[in-house]
Amino acid sequence: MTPATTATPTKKPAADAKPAAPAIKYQGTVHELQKQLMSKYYADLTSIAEGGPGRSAQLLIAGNPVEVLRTFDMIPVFPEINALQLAVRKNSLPLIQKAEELGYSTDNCAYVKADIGMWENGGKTPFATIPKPDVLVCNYVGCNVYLNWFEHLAEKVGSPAINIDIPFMRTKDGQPAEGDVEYVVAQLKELVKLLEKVTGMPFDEDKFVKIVERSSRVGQLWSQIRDLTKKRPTPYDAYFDSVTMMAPLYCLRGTEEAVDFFERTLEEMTAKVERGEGALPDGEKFRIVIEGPPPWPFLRVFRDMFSRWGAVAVASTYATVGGIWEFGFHHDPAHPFESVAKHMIEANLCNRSMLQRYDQIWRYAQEWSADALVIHSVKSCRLFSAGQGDMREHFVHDRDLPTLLIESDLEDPRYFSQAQLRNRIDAFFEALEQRRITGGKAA
Amino acid sequence: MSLIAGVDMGARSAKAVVIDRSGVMRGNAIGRMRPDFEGLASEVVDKAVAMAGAKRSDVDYVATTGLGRYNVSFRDIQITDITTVARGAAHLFPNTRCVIDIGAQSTRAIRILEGGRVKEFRSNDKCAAGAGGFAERTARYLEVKLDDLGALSEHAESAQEISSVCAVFAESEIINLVTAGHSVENIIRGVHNSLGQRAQQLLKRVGIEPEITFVGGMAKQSGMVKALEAALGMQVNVAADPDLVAALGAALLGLQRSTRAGEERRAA
Amino acid sequence: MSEGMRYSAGVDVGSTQTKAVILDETGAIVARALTDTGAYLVRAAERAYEQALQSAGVHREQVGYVIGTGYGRFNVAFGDAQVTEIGCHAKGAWSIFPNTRTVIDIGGQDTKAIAVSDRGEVLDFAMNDKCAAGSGRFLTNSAEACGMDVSQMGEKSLTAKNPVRLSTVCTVFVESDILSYMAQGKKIDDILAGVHSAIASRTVALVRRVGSKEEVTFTGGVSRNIGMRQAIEEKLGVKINASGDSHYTGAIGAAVFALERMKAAPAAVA
Amino acid sequence: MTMTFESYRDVIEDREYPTVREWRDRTGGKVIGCFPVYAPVEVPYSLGMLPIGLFGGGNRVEIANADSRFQSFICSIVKSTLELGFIGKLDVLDGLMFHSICDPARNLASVMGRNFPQRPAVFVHLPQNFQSPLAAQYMATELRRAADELGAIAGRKARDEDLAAAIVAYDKVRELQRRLYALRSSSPERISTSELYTLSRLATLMDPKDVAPILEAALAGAIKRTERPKDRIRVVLAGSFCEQPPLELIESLEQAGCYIVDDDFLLGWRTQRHPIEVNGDPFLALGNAYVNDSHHLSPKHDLRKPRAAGLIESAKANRADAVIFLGAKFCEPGLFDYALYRKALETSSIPHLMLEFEEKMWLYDRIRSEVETFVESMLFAEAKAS
Ligand SMILES: Nc1ncnc2c1ncn2[C@@H]1O[C@H](COP(=O)(O)OP(=O)(O)O)[C@@H](O)[C@H]1O
Ligand SMILES: Nc1ncnc2c1ncn2[C@@H]1O[C@H](COP(=O)(O)OP(=O)(O)O)[C@@H](O)[C@H]1O
Ligand code: SF4
Ligand code: SF4
Ligand code: SF4
Repeated sequence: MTPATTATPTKKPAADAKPAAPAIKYQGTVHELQKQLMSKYYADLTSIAEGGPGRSAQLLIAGNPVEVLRTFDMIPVFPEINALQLAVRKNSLPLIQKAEELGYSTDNCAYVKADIGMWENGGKTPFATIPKPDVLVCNYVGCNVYLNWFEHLAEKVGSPAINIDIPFMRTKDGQPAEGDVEYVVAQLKELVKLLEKVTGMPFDEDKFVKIVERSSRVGQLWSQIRDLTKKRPTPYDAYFDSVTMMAPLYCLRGTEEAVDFFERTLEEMTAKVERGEGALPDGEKFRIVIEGPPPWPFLRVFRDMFSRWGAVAVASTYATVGGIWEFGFHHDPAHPFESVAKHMIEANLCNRSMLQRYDQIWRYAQEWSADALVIHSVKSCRLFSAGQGDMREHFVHDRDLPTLLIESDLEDPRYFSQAQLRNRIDAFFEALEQRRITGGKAA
Repeated sequence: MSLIAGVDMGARSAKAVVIDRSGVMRGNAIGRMRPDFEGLASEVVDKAVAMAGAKRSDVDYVATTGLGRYNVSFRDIQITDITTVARGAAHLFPNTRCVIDIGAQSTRAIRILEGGRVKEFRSNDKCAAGAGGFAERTARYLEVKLDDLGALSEHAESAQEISSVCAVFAESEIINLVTAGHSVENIIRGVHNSLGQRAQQLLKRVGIEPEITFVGGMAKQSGMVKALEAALGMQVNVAADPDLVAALGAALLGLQRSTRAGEERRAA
Repeated sequence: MSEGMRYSAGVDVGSTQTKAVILDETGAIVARALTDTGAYLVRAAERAYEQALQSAGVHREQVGYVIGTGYGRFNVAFGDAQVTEIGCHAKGAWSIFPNTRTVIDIGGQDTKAIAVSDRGEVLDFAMNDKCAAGSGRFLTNSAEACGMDVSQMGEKSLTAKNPVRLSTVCTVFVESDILSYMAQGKKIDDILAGVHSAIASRTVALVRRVGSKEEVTFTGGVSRNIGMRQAIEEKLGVKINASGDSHYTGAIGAAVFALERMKAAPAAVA
Repeated sequence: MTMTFESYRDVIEDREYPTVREWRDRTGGKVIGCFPVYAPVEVPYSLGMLPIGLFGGGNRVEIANADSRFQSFICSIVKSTLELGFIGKLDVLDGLMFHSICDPARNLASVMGRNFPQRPAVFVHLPQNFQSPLAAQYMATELRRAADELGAIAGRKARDEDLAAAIVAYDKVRELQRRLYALRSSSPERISTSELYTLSRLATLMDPKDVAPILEAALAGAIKRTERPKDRIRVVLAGSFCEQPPLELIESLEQAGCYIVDDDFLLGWRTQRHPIEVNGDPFLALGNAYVNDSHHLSPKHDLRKPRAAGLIESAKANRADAVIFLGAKFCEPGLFDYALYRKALETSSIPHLMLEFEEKMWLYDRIRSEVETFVESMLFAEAKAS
């Protein structure tokens, strides 16, 4: 019998100061395929930047209306994805500092600062050259920083810009207010007019419907994939592995490649479920829900901190910033504009209130059978983080769900304190394990 | 002898400089900060006067600067330390266009016009508070003497990056680095580099223009000077007593005022 | 001491100070040691452990199991296992005061409030957020700015008549607050009382987050500070436990874990 | 001036909200707390309710509970407003009004809703697509929706004629404020910014009908003042549109040698540039005024005009020597604005200084030294003593 201590044994002799890094392999064929797709995507953008044919439009992740842009053959560029790529490759800090020299504050969202820094560098990054956009479409879906960001970009790069104003989910019944959908549809039609002007192409309604149809298909596949993590063990990590799938979900939604990618992903994951193969080679001990964006500059280190404990995410709110598909929403080719509008207003995390987010998490905890909630609070993104202390209070005291709150940043490496994070994560799982051994909750 | 005293009531220490009527420094002294501001100020002035071989009654005019500038009752005037630092730096190096001042608590970049007039300045951001105090604590952790920091840093083979914005967290980062087996020299160089980069960032905000004069206690650390020069890609001026520059500037401004006051009295 | 006697040990390598404790088979403390951590954690752990062994007159071979805890727990080179200090403070506090349901641990870098079960297990914990709000370091820096020693500041704060209010709980900026107050001519005891009160408020807020069930036990180096003890009691409105061993609580908890481990699986240790 | 400023000062710093309680006792009406920046105050007022400005806890309320909900990198006003709720100071309110100004404020609306379910929060989404002809119309629809929600609190239905009357009442206050601002700009020795601020703030805590006479008297008194202008620099302040600096800080800026000739304090409460014209739908009139005839507000993202243009215009129109950006610490939208302002100010060669404050601060040494130095550097051709 193991006694009720949760000590993690040190291999003797433990002269090595650093704990042995667990050699966990997380990759699958989906990751490979995603890499291929994304490098092609970035190659296309670089080609445009270098004077090749094609057009690009910048828009933002939250509830993005990529379908409309695709209809005009525009490649969507999401500055968040560029920023996160920069962070993952540890290129973000000099760019952030460049922006701070221009007068941006340490308290501004570091995604924006990295992006501004990137434009100071002429759009050059180690993975692509980002073309000057033909149009800036600020889909103002929840995040107020979006508005600042594109206002600054409009001054900086000088492209034509439009704000698509998406009314926040503000009503008592948690539904869009009367007239909201019509208001957004009308603005989408203004966007169409603008794009016609920018591209010189007339709007092709049939093409639009086709694209919405593919988006719909992608959404359905994605929701099936999301459903698989209800299985025990979960075939993939709904936080760390989901982020791999998010880039195609936004950059390529509406294309055949995306449909193909998600069909193959579903296949691979279903096969894993049938084999009883989990996300972690040593088995899953804790099923968690993770709230908040990941610390991109330290993604791997961060993931290992959970893997060491056999903790795997079965759901994450972050994976729904672009859209929530797992609760039944998908685009409707019969009502293309309305469904794009609905996606923007109600079917994504960013435009929903904190309390709706609490409900979403609680649903995950129950339907995906999670043992705990981990809140990763990032300084940059106040949309996520402002008020997460209240979220913790709610889950610990009202829902009795063990909850851990940790802090760092999604882009700025200066806010990542490894020892401190690890200490908290270890203590949290230590306590969970201890309680499991001694049988449920004491006291 | 007629002397003018400049007293800088800094965060860590009080400094006094006495100059004669031709603007030549005759004496100086430093004393560690303590709650009794008045007594401390008096003490450093006495010491500086003694060094000048003069008597306290030879001091005609006292100008104070620094955080505690209002707390010296025997002062004739108080001046903010950005103004005095700029004046002192311009006196020592007349071609100075930018001053970077790293003291115990704060880092400041100042752009000046001829004659030492302040054109623009920036203080460190709230959370980039790593200044001299941070270096002091680093020395303590690494179990080396403060006086040796500069030389040790120069002996570094490669700098170890310190990335935290906050000095509190940078300190734990340092412990991690030691634990991971990095050499003391490399870590100190890393500390200097990180302070150097921050200083460079601040300078950029006011606009970098040579010549740059580096003042404040941190300029006593040769490695810090090297790190700043590397970050800026240019040489900087460093005075023999960089931590006395604010006090010197105060004394010089005091001289200017007392001369003018004297003229006015004569005119009247 | 008889040859066959077996001991367990806990070594708490904290951010500021390293503590070592040795227990005999009955769980009684036979030695304590305390040393500054400095930057060389492995050495600090070794130093503290050696001191403890010497003061107990125990040989290394007689110690059956050693658990490392604290910030530098992975640096206890001679340890058999490690547990986070949150687990150890809970355990340690519970072993000293069995009715403990809430632990307040203020160490050098972190402040923690821990809800503890009747078996000494961690139920929930909350820690100060990133801005190092109100930890031992804050006190040390404040003491330094006031020109006095940490071991006296608590006492001194008790004589205050008009405590000041600090505008920050940032360890870096507190010094300039203190200097501003000195420049205003405020008395040192009033300033120190302000410092204690600021940390106590922060701490009490943390305690409320985990529920503040009685009894409350105060651990960590700062629990030696009488000014902090009183300030927290006042704000929390309940008496708090603190003992001469409070500073060693983490190490004691680790040693208790080690003892359990040793008794349960002697083979694993042999 | 014949008025006792001290009493007004006490009123604006008192979180028992004495004027509001007095109004409530006198009229039996309900009170709606409006979180900055802008609130369509005419709407609740037309329903017989008193809309009041919720400008945080100031520097007297200690945050003991709210920081468990909002992290240290969130601005003070968000935390102190929540704290006021926890310590019962918001019991004087029957409802709250929020709008989408920034992410922390948006989330605050939710957190308030969860912690104080008995006090309904009306969330207004103001338009952001100012290039679209739909914006004003959308706003009218949104205000009608808000009027329904507010009407549920008031227990009556919104009527167009009541709203038109409410617009007139607030227009009167705003007109007086415009005149006070103009007076301060032309002769800043006649009315100090701390006085003007106190009056403006008072206007967020009183019935417009009650506060108008006070403003009128203050204006008349100030015009009559004969004071010698001091040798100070003229500055425009920007950045404090939401969280407000302590009054003492405003005073220390003045003492350090600044005449403040324009500012954006409480700007949401006086955002309309002209009286609002109502012909037909008053909701649409409000929408139109906001969309087409209001001051630049930080949370308004109007792509029709560069953000800094308004600031530069104001600096020029008010013959300012310099601009001081006085932004709230951790205020994301404000800090974003600063980057654009800075560029524009540099292009227009207007000297500027960047300062950060917190409503809860009460030590001003650092800020004061900076301002003193700034003033020193502007006032004298040669380095001189302070
Ligand atoms: N002899 C020295 N060798 C190395 N560093 C020093 C020495 N003296 C002072 N310093 C550094 O300078 C700092 C003090 O700078 P100073 O300009 O005197 O500060 P302040 O004016 O704020 O008191 C100290 O924190 C220390 O890091
Ligand atoms: N004699 C004492 N009196 C008051 N406070 C003390 C005393 N000794 C240590 N401390 C405080 O305790 C802190 C260290 O606490 P400790 O629990 O050892 O921290 P850690 O585990 O993080 O190293 C110091 O920062 C200091 O503020
Ligand atoms: S605040 Fe958050 S959602 Fe908004 S741009 Fe930044 S990271 Fe994205
Ligand atoms: S503790 Fe560090 S991060 Fe927090 S306010 Fe202070 S300097 Fe900034
Ligand atoms: S002060 Fe700034 S960040 Fe805070 S609520 Fe107001 S606008 Fe938002």
